[in-house]
Amino acid sequence: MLAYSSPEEVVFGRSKHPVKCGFNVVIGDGEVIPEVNFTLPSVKVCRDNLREIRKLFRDITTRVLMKCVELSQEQVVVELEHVFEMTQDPQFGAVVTKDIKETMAEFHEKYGLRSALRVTVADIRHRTRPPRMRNGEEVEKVFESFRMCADAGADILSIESTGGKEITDRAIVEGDVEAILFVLGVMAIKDMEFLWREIVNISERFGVVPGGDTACGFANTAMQLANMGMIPRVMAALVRLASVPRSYIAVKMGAKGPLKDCGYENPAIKMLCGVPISMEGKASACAHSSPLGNIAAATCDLWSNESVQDVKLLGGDAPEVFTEILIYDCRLMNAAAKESRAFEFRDLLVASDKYLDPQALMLDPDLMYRAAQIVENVKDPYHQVVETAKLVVDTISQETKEGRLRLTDSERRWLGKLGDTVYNIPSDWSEILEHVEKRYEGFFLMEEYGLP
Amino acid sequence: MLAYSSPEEVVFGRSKHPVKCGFNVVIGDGEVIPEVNFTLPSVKVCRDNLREIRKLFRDITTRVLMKCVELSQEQVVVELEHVFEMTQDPQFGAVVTKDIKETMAEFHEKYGLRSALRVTVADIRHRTRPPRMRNGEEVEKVFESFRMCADAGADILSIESTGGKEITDRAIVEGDVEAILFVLGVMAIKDMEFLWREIVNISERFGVVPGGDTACGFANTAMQLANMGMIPRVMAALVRLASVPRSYIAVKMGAKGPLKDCGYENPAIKMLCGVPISMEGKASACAHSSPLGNIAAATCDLWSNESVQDVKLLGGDAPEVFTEILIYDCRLMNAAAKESRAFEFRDLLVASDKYLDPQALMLDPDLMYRAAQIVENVKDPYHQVVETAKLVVDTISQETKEGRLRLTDSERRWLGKLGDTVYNIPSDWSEILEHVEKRYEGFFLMEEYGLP
Amino acid sequence: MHELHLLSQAVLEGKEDEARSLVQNLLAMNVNPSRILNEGLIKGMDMVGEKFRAGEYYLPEVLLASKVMHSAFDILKSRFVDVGIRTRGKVVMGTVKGDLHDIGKNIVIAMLEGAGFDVVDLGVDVDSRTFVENVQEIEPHVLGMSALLTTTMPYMKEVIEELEREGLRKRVKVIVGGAPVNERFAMEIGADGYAEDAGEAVQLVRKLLDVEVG
Amino acid sequence: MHELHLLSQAVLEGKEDEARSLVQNLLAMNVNPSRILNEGLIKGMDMVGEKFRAGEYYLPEVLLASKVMHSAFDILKSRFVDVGIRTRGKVVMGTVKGDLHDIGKNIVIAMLEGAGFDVVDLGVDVDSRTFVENVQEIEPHVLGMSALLTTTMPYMKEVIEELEREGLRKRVKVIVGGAPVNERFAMEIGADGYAEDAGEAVQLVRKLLDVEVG
Ligand SMILES: [Zn+2]
Ligand SMILES: [Zn+2]
Ligand SMILES: [Zn+2]
Repeated sequence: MLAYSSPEEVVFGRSKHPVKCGFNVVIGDGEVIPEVNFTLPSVKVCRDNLREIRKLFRDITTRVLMKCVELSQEQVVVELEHVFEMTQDPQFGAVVTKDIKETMAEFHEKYGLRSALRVTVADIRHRTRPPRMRNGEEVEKVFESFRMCADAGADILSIESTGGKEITDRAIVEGDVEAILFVLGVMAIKDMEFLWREIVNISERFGVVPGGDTACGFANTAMQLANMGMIPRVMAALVRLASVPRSYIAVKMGAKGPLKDCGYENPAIKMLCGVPISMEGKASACAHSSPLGNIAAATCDLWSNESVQDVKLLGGDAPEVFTEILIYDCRLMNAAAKESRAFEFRDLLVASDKYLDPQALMLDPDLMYRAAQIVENVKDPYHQVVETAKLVVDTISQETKEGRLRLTDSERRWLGKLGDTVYNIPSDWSEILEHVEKRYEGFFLMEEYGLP
Repeated sequence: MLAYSSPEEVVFGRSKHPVKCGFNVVIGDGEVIPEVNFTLPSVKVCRDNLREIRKLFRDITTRVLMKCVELSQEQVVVELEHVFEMTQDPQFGAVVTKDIKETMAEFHEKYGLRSALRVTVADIRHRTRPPRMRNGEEVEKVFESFRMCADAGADILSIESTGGKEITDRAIVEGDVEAILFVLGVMAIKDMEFLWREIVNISERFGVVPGGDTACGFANTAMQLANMGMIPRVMAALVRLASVPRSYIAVKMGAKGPLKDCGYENPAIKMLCGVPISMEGKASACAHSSPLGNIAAATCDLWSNESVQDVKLLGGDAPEVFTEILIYDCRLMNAAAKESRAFEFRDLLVASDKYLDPQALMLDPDLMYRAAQIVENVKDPYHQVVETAKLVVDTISQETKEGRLRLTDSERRWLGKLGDTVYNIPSDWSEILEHVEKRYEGFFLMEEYGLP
Repeated sequence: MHELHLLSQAVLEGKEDEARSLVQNLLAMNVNPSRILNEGLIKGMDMVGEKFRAGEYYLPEVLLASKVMHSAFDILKSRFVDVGIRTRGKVVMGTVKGDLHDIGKNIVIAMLEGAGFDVVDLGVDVDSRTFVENVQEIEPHVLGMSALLTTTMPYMKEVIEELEREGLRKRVKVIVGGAPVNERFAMEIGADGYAEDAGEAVQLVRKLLDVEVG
Repeated sequence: MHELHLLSQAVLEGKEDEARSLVQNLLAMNVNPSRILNEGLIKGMDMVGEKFRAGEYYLPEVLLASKVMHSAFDILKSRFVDVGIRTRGKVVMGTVKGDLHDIGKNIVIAMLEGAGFDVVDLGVDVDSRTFVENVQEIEPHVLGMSALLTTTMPYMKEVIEELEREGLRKRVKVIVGGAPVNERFAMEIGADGYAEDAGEAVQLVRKLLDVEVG
C-alpha cells in the first residue's frame, strides 16, 4: 500500500514520517526548510592547503547561517558535498565536517538557530575504469568516509551513487535505451542494495540519519545533455521517471530521508513510503539550468540550491545570496500552508511548468503517483522500470496528441523510437545482458554487481 | 481620484495604463515580465577598452536572451544601467545602447522574442561637491546622454536621480529626520520637477517612453544601513514610505512607467495613476539583501534582479542564472493569474513578509494605498511627506502594540523618537530650511534647487 | 551519380550494411576512391552535421552515422595506402586530476572525430605527468583539458606550467572547457583557447589548426 | 568619582552642554586632565561602542556621542599641550575614481575617528595622483580605499602600483573595502588588508598599527 491514498494528498512541507535531527530540526513536519549547498571557489583541494580550505568552509557556513539569523529563518539544513579528495582522504572530509558542525553549534547556542548537517560522500568507486564497486580500496574509502563523517558530526548521510553509470554514460549519448533500462532495472538496483545495506548499518551504529540517494548520474546527466540539445528531451524524461525504482532501493534498505535534492524522482518515493524529500528547482539555476523550476517544489520538504561556489556578488557571496533566495521561496510556500492554501499553491507550482517540457511533465504529482503505483504493484525492479518507461511514452503521447504538450518534429520522431524500444523490450533481462556484455565490453565488471 | 477605488483591486501583472514599447512588449497588460539587469565584471570602463566592453555587453545580452528562448519566455525587458563613465561620455553610453538593441533585434527576428530596452542614465550631477544640479557641465551631459541613448535605441528612459542626496547621505547616518523630510518634501521635489520636465521633453522628441525615477539614493541607502545595523529599521521604513511624493513627481511631469525596479515606493504611485511598475525582491539578492523578498512582488508588472555582475557560476554566467530565476518567479505569478488566483497569490506574497520587518510592512498594499490617498488629498508635497511619515509611525506603533510586528527595545525607542519628530515638525518648511542651511552648510547650493 | 547519393543517404540514416555494400559496388564500378570518400561518405557526414545544428538530429544519430562512415571507410582504406590520407590533425584529450566527469569530454572527442580529427583519450583523473608524457610521445597539435569542478580547474594551470618546464608549451595548442571555466580563466592560465560547448570546441580546434571547414 | 561617572554618562547620552560643564567643573576641582579624558570621555565612548555592538545603539547615537566627546575635549586640549597627545594613528581615506559612493567610506571614517584615529577624507572619485600626493604629504600609517562598483574596483590596483612606482608603498599600509571587494581580491592586488564592514575596518587598522584595543 502506498503511504498516500491519492496524489491529491501529497504536498510540500508535510511528509508521513518526518525526520528529526541535528540541532532540533524537524523535516517534513509542516514547514519547507531551505537546504543550502555550497562548494569552494576555484582553489585546489589538498592537504597542503587544508588550513585555507577549512577556513573557507567555516567562513561560508558562518555567512550562510548569519543570513538565516538576519532573515528570521528558524530552521536550515546545510549540505557538505564532498569533492573527490575529501572521500579519497576520509580524514580530510571528516575534519571539514567537524568544522561545519561546530559552526552550526555556535549559532545554535548564540541565536537558537536550528540546523542540521547533511554530508554527501563522493562515490569515488568509478575512479577506476572499469569501476570496482564492491571490492578494493575505493569502496573501503567510501565506507570509511561515511563512518568518519558520521563520527565527526554529520546528521544525515547521503551519496549520489553511480552503480551502472559506466554503461549509461555511453548508452545515453548513443541512445541505447535498452541498455539504460537494463542498468536502471538490474545493475543499479544490485549496487544500491549492496551500498545502502552498509550505509544504513553505519548510520545505525553512529546514531545518524541515513538520508537517501539520487539518480543524478543518470537522469540529471540526461537532463543536462537535453538542455544542450545533445539528446531528445523525451529521452531525458524517460530516464527521469525510470529512475524511481532504483532510488527507492535506498529506502527499502532502511534510508529514512530526507532524500537528496537532485533526485527529481523523489516525489514518487515520498508517495510510496512517506519519507521527506529534498528538491531543487529554480533556485538551483546557480548549479544548472532546468526546465522545471517551479514544479519541482510541488511536494518538497527541503528546498535546495543544489550547489553554488563561493564567489563574490554585489549583494554578498553567492552562498549567502542563494540562502536568501531559498528562504523567501520557503517563506512563500509556508505562508500558503499557514493560510490553508498549500494544495492550491502546489497546483500553481505544477501548472507553471507542467507543459513547459516533457521533463517537467514527469514531475506532475499525478504521474509520479502512477509511477509509485507501478513500483508498488510490479514485483521485480526490472519490470517496474519497463512499466514506468511505458507510462512515460504513453503519457507524453497522450498529452501531445491532445495538444497540451508541444514537441518538435525530431522529439516526436524520438518518442516513436522510444515507444518501439520499450514495448518490444525482452521480458527477461538476461536477454539484454548479452547485448550489454557485448556492446560495453571492458566498461564494467560483472562480478562487481553480483552478476553471473 | 486614485486610479483604483481600493487596494484590493491592485495586483501584479495588470496596470490601468499598460505601456507598449520595444519589440512588441506590452507591460502591465496581464502578465508579469522579467526585467533583467546586469553589469560588467571587474573591468575598467574607459575608451581604451571600449572594444572589450562592447563585446562583454553584447555577450551578456546574447546569453540572457538565449535563456529566454530556451525557457519559452516570450517577453523580456533588459535594463542597461549606466556606470558613471557612460554618462560622462555620452557617446560611450550610446554605443553600448545600440549594441544591446541590435542584439535584441536579432533575437526578435530569429526567434520572435519580444523585448524592450530600458536605459538608466547615471546621475553624475553629484560628482561635484556641492553638486551643481541645474547649471554646468554635468547636467548637460545627463541630458545629452538621454538624447543620445534615445536616439541609439533605448525604449524606456530612467534615472535614479539624487536631488538632495548631498544632505540625506549625512542626515540619515546622523538620524536628522527633520532634514530628511525637508529634502524629500522640498528639495527633491524641486529637482524632480526640473529634471523630469526635460526627460519627458526628450522622450517625446525621440518617441520613446519616459519610464520613471526611484528614491534609491534615499530609501535604499537607508535600507542598506538598516541591514548593517547602522540605523534603526523603523527609520528606514519611514524614509521608504516618505519617498512616495518625491517619486510621484516624475509621473506628474509626464513619465508613463514602467517605474524603476529599486523604487519600493512604486506601488503607491501605481495606485495613484495606474502606471505599470517594476519591482525587485528576492531575485535581487544578487545585488543586495532585503527584508521584503516576496511582498515586493505583490503589485509588480516587471520583476527585476536589480543588478548582477557577469561572473561565472556552475550553472552559467550570473546574468543567465538570474534570468532563469526571474522567469520562473514570473511563470508562477502568471500561472496564478491564468487560473484566476492572482489576488489570492498576491495575498500570500504579502503574508509571507508583512511582519518580517517594518520595511516590509511598508509594502503592504493597504498601507501603500493610504500613502497614495495622502498624496492625492494633501496639497503640497512637503505636507504629503509629513503626513506619510506620521502614517508610518502610527502604523508601526499600532502593529507593534497589537503584537503582530515585533521590534527590539532599541527599535521601539527610535520609533518614539521618530514620533516626537514628525508630530512636532514645523508646518512651514522654511523654518527647517534655516536648520538645514546651518547644519549642512557647504554641502548644497540653494540656487541649484531654485531656493531663495 | 545515383549510387554516391545513396551512399550519403545510408550514412545519414545510419545504415551500416547498406553503406558497406554501396562502397563495394562503387569500387566494383571503378569509381575513384577519393570520390567515394568525398561525395559519398563525407557528404553524408556533412548532411548529418547540418541536421544536428538545425536540431533535427541528436547525438545518438551523429554517433551512429559516424560509426557507419568509419565502417564503410575501412573498405576504402587500402586504396589510399599509396597516396596516404592526411588526418585533419591530432588531438589529445583528458579530464584533469581529481575530476571524474567524462561525458562532456567524450562528446567533444566524438564531435572532433566526426569532423575528421585523430583523438587520443587519456580518460579522467589525469595528472600532469600523464598529460606531459602523452604530449611528448604523441606530439598532438592540440591538447584539450576538461574540468567540471571549481576545485579541479586550478589543475589546468599546473599542467600548462609543467608543459612549460618541459619545454613543450610552444609545440602544442592548449584548449580548456567545462562548467566552471570561461574565456577569462582560460586566458589567465595561459591557454590558447576556450570552448563553451562541443560544437565550439570543434570550431576552435579548426581555427587553431587553420584547417578549412569541411 | 561621581563627576567622572556623570561625564561618561553625558557622553553616552549625547548631552553636549552637560559634558562641557562637567569637564569645566572637574578642571576647577583640579582633577588630572588625563583622568578626565580616560575615565570620563574615553570611558563614555567605550560604553557607546559596547552598546553599538550589542545592537542597542545606532550610528546616529555613536556620532552624537563622538561629537560630544570632541566638544568636551576641546576644553581639555590646552592642558595637554605640554605633554602632547599621541593620536592612535593617521589614516587617509577615499573612494576611487569613477565611483561616487561615499556613505560607506564616511561611516568607516566616523568609526575610526570615534576609535581615536586621525582621518583625512579625500572624498569620492579620487584619482591615483591625488591618493599618492596625499600619502606623500600626510604620511599616514594607513591608506583606505573604497569602491562600490565592479567597474571601479580595478582602480585600486592602479593606486597601489602608483604607490610602488613612487617608492611609497612600503611606507603605508593599504586597506580596501566595498560591496564587490573581498579578501581574495585584496590579496591579489597586493593590499595589506580587507574589511567586510566598518567595525572590521577599525579592528583591521588597529591590528595593522598594532594598537591595543581601547
Ligand atoms: Zn546531483
Ligand atoms: Zn548536489
Ligand atoms: Zn537603485
